[in-house]
Amino acid sequence: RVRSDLIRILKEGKKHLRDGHPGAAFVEFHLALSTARQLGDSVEEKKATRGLGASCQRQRKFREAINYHQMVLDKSMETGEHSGDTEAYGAIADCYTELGDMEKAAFFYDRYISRLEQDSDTE
Amino acid sequence: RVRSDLIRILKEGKKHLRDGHPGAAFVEFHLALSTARQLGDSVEEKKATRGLGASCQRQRKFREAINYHQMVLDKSMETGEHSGDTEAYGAIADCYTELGDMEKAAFFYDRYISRLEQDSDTE
Amino acid sequence: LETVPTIKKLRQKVENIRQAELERILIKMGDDVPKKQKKLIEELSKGIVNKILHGPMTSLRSDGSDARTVGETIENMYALERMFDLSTEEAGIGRR
Amino acid sequence: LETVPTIKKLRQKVENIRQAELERILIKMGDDVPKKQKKLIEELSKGIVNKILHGPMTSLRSDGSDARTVGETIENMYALERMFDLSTEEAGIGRR
Repeated sequence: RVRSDLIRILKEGKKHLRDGHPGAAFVEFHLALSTARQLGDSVEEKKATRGLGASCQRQRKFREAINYHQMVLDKSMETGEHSGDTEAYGAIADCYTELGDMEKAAFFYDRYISRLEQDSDTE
Repeated sequence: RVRSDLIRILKEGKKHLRDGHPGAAFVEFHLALSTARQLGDSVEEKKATRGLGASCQRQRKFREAINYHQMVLDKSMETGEHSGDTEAYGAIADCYTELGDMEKAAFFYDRYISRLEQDSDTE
Repeated sequence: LETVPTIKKLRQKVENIRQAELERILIKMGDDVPKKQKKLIEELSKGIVNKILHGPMTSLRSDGSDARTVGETIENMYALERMFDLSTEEAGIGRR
Repeated sequence: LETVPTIKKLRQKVENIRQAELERILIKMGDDVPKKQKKLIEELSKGIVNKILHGPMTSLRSDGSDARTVGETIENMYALERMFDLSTEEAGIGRR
């Protein structure tokens, strides 16, 4: 598989999410994740992981979603490239809010807010 | 003069405004206005007029500024093409606020606000 | 902590606006936009939204950490809920 | 009518953010962006900002016209001034 496949699969996943098919989106993002790993592309890997998180959230699988969003943050730590972190913090906080854990939600929202004024959180 | 000149002059004007030279900006926008009229380009004519209004505002010539911003609205009425109207309403209201005429400011802000949700107010 | 759900709803509301506007403009642009540019356009939309949100979001998260009172934070919350119609807002994620 | 100056300041504040972000991204894009695209990118930035502003702006202009009380409008004003630091804000026009 090549990079253009990966881009196409990610696009498919997003389209499914938009159309309200999180289950189908999950399948695409899963394929995108393994493709990105094969290609060694950590930025696209984070996008795929974030897509998995979003797919889980839409299915109200919040614990699973938190795990995926946390994987984005872990990857950023590993690579030192922090694109997507703001959104990951926000999404994790959203999940904790849904789970009724307001303490943890507040903790992650604070991280999210502290990054809002930073210049880039490109997708 | 041709259209590319006009674009260049408008750009100069904006640059002067940004750099805090409203007097120099006024001169450029004035030239742009007559150029746009020669070319019969009403959209660029409105941009030049708006530039004149902004230049006056920065010099705290609010009455003059209102006249220019009103000319933008008049042009829109004449042509039926309403780009720039939202901004013109807002700017007129800003001027009245500066002049202490809160009644008129409120009147124009209401028009401004009612246009905020519309799709396009391209410059 | 009472303000936490409001943060979520405000984030959602503004994200929906951002996505709708972004999509509208990308359609207008057509298919000939290079990927690098699309990325920058998306970055622009996030930059604007995040910088606008910073103030309101901070105003919802200031219990104890500074001089601002809890009462003020709650007032900010009510005001934001009124302004953005957040009480009637569905708490869906990313749906439009 | 007490809220009128706040409308002006909020407009200004958000316009400054919009312009700064727009400029930053156009510089990143370089000179090879066609004029038509630049126009659409500008339209995107205005579209996002205007749609976000609609709620707060409306909440500052509702004296008498609907059930919302004057008191609520004033509370909205104070909240917005806190959130966006509008009282300390210079009332300059388009300056950064």
